[in-house]
Amino acid sequence: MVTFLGIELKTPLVLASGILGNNAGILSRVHGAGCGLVTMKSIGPARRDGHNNPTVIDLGCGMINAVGLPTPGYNNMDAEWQALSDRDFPLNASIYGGSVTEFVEVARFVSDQGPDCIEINISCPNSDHHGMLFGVDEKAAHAVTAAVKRVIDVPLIAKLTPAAPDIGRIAKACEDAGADAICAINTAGPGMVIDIEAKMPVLAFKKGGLSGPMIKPIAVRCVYDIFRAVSIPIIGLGGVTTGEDAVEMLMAGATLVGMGSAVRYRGIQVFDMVNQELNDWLAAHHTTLDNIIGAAHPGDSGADPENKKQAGPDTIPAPPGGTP
Amino acid sequence: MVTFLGIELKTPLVLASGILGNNAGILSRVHGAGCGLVTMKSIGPARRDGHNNPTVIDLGCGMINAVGLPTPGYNNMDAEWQALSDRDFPLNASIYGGSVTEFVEVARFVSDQGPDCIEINISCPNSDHHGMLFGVDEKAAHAVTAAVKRVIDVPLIAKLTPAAPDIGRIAKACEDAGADAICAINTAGPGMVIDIEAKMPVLAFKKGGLSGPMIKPIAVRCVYDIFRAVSIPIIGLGGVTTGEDAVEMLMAGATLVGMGSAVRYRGIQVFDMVNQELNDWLAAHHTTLDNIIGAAHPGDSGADPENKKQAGPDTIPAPPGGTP
Amino acid sequence: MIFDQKPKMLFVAEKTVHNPYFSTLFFNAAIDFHPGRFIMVWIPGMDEKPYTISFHTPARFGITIEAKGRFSRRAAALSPGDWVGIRGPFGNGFDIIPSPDVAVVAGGCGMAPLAPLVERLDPNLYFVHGARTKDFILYSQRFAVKRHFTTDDGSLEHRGFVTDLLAAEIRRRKDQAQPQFDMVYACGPEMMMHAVFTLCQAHGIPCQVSLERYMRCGFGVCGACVCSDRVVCTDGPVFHSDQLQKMTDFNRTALLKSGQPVALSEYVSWRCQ
Amino acid sequence: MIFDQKPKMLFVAEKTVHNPYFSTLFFNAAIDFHPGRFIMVWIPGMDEKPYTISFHTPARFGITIEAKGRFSRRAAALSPGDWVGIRGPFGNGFDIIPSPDVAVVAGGCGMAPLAPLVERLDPNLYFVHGARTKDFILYSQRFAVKRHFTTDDGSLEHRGFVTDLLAAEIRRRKDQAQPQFDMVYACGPEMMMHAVFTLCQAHGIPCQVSLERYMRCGFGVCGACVCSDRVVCTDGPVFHSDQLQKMTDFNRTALLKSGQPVALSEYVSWRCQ
Ligand SMILES: Cc1cc2nc3c(=O)[nH]c(=O)nc-3n(C[C@H](O)[C@H](O)[C@H](O)COP(=O)(O)OP(=O)(O)OC[C@H]3O[C@@H](n4cnc5c(N)ncnc54)[C@H](O)[C@@H]3O)c2cc1C
Ligand SMILES: Cc1cc2nc3c(=O)[nH]c(=O)nc-3n(C[C@H](O)[C@H](O)[C@H](O)COP(=O)(O)OP(=O)(O)OC[C@H]3O[C@@H](n4cnc5c(N)ncnc54)[C@H](O)[C@@H]3O)c2cc1C
Ligand SMILES: Cc1cc2nc3c(=O)[nH]c(=O)nc-3n(C[C@H](O)[C@H](O)[C@H](O)COP(=O)(O)O)c2cc1C
Ligand SMILES: Cc1cc2nc3c(=O)[nH]c(=O)nc-3n(C[C@H](O)[C@H](O)[C@H](O)COP(=O)(O)O)c2cc1C
Ligand code: FES
Ligand code: FES
Repeated sequence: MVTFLGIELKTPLVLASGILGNNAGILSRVHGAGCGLVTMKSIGPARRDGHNNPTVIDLGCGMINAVGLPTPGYNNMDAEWQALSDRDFPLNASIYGGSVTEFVEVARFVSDQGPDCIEINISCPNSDHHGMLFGVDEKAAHAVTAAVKRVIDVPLIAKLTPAAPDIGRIAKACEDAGADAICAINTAGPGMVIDIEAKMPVLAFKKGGLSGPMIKPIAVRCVYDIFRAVSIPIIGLGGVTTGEDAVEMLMAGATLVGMGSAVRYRGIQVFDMVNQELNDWLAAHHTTLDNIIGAAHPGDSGADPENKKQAGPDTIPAPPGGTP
Repeated sequence: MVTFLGIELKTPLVLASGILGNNAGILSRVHGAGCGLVTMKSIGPARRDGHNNPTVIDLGCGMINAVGLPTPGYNNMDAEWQALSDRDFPLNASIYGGSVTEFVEVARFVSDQGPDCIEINISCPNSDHHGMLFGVDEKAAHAVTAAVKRVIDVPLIAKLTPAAPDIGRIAKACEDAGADAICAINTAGPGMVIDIEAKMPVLAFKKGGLSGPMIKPIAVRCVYDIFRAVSIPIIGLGGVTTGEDAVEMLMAGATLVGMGSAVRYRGIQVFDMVNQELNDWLAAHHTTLDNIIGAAHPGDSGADPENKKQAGPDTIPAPPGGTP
Repeated sequence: MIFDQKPKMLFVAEKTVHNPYFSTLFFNAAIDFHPGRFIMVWIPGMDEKPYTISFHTPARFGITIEAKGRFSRRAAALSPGDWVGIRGPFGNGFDIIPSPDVAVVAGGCGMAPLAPLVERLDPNLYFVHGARTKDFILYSQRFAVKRHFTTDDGSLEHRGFVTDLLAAEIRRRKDQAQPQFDMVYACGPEMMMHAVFTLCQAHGIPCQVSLERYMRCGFGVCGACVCSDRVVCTDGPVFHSDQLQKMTDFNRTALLKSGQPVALSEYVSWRCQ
Repeated sequence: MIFDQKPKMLFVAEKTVHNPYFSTLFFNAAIDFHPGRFIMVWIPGMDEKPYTISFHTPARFGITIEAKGRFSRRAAALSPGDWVGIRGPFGNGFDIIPSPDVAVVAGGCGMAPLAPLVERLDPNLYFVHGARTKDFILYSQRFAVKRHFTTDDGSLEHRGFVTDLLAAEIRRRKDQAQPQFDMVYACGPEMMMHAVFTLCQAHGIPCQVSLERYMRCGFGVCGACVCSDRVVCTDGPVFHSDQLQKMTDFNRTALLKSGQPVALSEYVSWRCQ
């Protein structure tokens, strides 16, 4: 059991938004497979089909996608909200908008549906600011966070993009605006894959975000930077597929660990597997989850170390004899 | 034979800066192994040791490095300049500085040593602007390019970082400031790899740039964006290891193709190998190098299509029967 | 060998035009085949859609396309020498039961995944194929085994539904104390598959059906294809009756491209009429 | 099994203190060994440096460290149970010539890469080991084969240089019309290796020596370790005389950490005196 923003989670693992989370049935199944907090596919202000295929392509050490934020629109999913109202699992509702007004409109409605928390996906283009992503600009990130915070009754998680020139400052802006937690990272890049026989980008949208193992170093760096900038908890996400990856994220400063693309590589049961691997690692190292959060930071790290559970330099004993 | 900025190159392949290029002997050997244009390790204003080890770590689908721009300093390498003056291969001298003044100082001296071209590595922190990279800011990129252009006698290549929010605009700023070509990309990220037993980032500098196969989608996207923004030629670089990767870069808009990390995966002979694979591909497709440059762009692409050799929609016949 | 990563461009090696509605495209490449698995077919510049592998030999495979919408009309109009991108195969495929007491029930171009299955089943199987008219019959020369036809207009054999024949055969076996079916395999319009499922459930016979949903990734990540708590591209497309029983979305709900859940009737008949 | 990607943390399983200058650390892990190959040893928070594998069995290997500088003193002071990060192995290693007519010439802790080589060579080899004094002799109990010693101060056997003995033995073979050496292997200070090389060249005998340069990546990318047109970490560290002949930097030039080329004398004696 882990407590996160007052929510009781059975494991410290989170389902990333946009992965499977398209209906109550699959969200429940992912929870049943060992995921503490499941996140819905990002919900937008109005029905949107997203891009034509190809939209998601595996590249071996990760994947590239340009799904294009398809959404029924928040007010077009009554049956789904109905089904979710009976749920027996913690739910994170991811939302997006093209402007602060749209974010507020969606957030207000979604908050009334009773999710356990709301995640704002501020990695989408901001129509108020010439299409720049909300998440690369401190002022825009602050504005949208503050505005959403004002209209919702549940904890607020700000999901950041690694495209930010200084992700720590964006996180701080969100914290200052009232965010209760940070989720990092959204996809990296963007990238492009050209098929040389077709002489064409493979994705219909041409460019797409990168996810999976190949972005893990970027995600770890972002979480590390954010941990030093804020004192709210972090959902560390990006390229995690194993218990050891989860430990790495936790040591970088994450409180919870998210997974998305990992479902491709190890199936839905990846949550149970990673949870088991994580627990085995903790047991073998005679330590606890709380003790390793932020353990890779030298000395006094985060902005407000009092608020964080961080391993002292000696709390992790040498690893057991298994490895050598 | 390829002509690039008036320089005759025996192949369209380029050695990336910072890979091996530490002395005349190895530069000559890399040229002998099939590399058309060899680039020196970036030369800075004053002797600098760079970071302690670990500085370069392989991650399987790429590598992470924080070498820390070690350099003897431009005025501390007389024997090297002497050895290079007798060379029988085209030489690209990469330089860096922490301010426009430093760039100019290094460029002026290096230009006198007679390289065939000079590449400015504007992916380093800009001390005039609070450590922001030169390459993420249009004004800074323009300023340094224009200043260097004024003091050198050889063609100028601006090497860009994928960290730029809009790399096409940076490229355009460099072109406007007089750059004769663009080289893209420098390392992506930055990333971080934490060793969970040591509870510490593996790199002594903690964060490092990503290179090799895992950044190829980012590099291809950058080259694609730059091709649409400028009409000067592009050295496409980042994750290329095979002839097919080279074709992909060319189709994205590169005129020459660079390789760095590939040396790790296929040895120095990777240049001969990729050149052979590229030629085989072109022959099998009854086409030429010139014909495939920018071929992945729909219709009229680059800013000034007249200046570019670009495949018309019909110039590439269907691939040969080999594949299916 | 083609893989489930980025598409591999293959040219159409051969094409069979079965009738104005159905065509089969053949590709010369090895693929890791099992009856019921599917591939994603990319027409560059247009779109990418899932198609069942309907023919397979070690160095060649084929897909059978019903020309009905924008994409499938274009795909069916491809000629030998034209290029498409293929990735796959994806999905689980059918569980093959080595028994003479199995039935195969095909509706329209639901025949596509079932045809290579039939070729691997016991030749004494019971095989029904329903179609709108005799002009919609697929693979008329393909099978060595006996096939019973039903048509909507009676233009070939029985006029009516495939389930009419299946129900009759189940009853006959019961009445004559012959061994009952060990498995019924069905593919066709979801309403038809549901009717088969209901019939089988009533008689305690297990069945397997192949579902269809809008797909993006094909490998269980994007969630476009979910049906209740099942992921059609990786848990399916073939589902056993014990799973179908728990899938309340079966024959009821499907997600549009936007992710919006709608009644199956609104989701329309994608592939089969 | 350890790999040449990111470091793998291993604890020191056992430690042998040979004398105040030399210690060997043992690790219980499998490694893809060939005499002359090396690993990168990371002391977290400090630095990472290359060390030759000086002991090897299927499930264990060891490195022998001469405590001389900041890093090597700290490494040599590690105790069983302490952790270091290891990646590798890197480099080519020695070509093993199965002949009794080979010589091995070790200077100081240049013995480290040569010791496992000696164990794989013909026991009738000719083996010289030079050291400052008898206290600097490494592995006094290790070898079944005869070893000739030279010391700077005459505290053990011959007073003088290893090349004195090697030259005498080459001459003796010539004079007595015995088979000449098919190969001479040497490791030690670069000046010593150069003397061996020059001697061998004069007699038309091939030799192999193991070079040292400042290293970063260990896998042929960063260029820190270049010596003329050779990449010491991947082309070497072992070089044949026909290559050495063309390497004008051999015994002359090396790059500092900054990349600045300096005279070898300025580059100092890294590993061996
Ligand atoms: C696992 C699997 C295997 C398949 N195998 C085959 C096969 O072997 N042969 C075959 O012919 N087909 C097969 N299909 C169906 C195929 O993928 C296409 O859906 C079919 O060819 C129709 O595509 P289209 O673009 O031509 O039709 P469309 O133009 O897309 O329209 C066809 C019908 O579907 C409706 N429709 C289109 N898009 C949507 C949407 N987003 N939401 C709801 N309804 C929509 C349209 O209204 C129309 O009535 C398979 C599908 C799946 C999932
Ligand atoms: C392939 C290879 C195998 C090796 N195997 C062994 C082995 O088996 N055993 C062993 O003991 N050592 C070995 N070494 C040497 C080892 O890597 C270290 O260099 C050695 O231990 C000294 O390191 P240190 O940090 O203690 O010394 P330092 O403190 O670095 O100094 C040692 C000497 O080197 C000089 N020096 C230090 N840094 C630089 C620099 N950047 N440029 C120029 N000079 C410098 C110093 O001035 C000093 O005189 C090997 C080296 C290589 C390349
Ligand atoms: C197919 C796909 C769709 C995604 N859709 C969303 C989305 O709707 N909202 C969102 O915030 N992130 C979305 N993401 C990003 C993921 O939530 C996650 O941040 C990213 O994939 C990195 O995690 P991973 O490496 O574990 O996949 C999507 C990722 C993928 C691969
Ligand atoms: C070890 C290492 C050192 C590098 N040093 C430099 C450098 O000094 N100057 C520079 O412009 N780029 C440097 N780079 C970046 C490369 O030139 C190149 O842009 C990048 O590695 C992407 O290409 P690749 O994927 O082919 O390696 C370095 C890269 C590596 C891996
Ligand atoms: S198509 Fe993406 S999960 Fe099934
Ligand atoms: S140590 Fe990097 S090339 Fe040799």
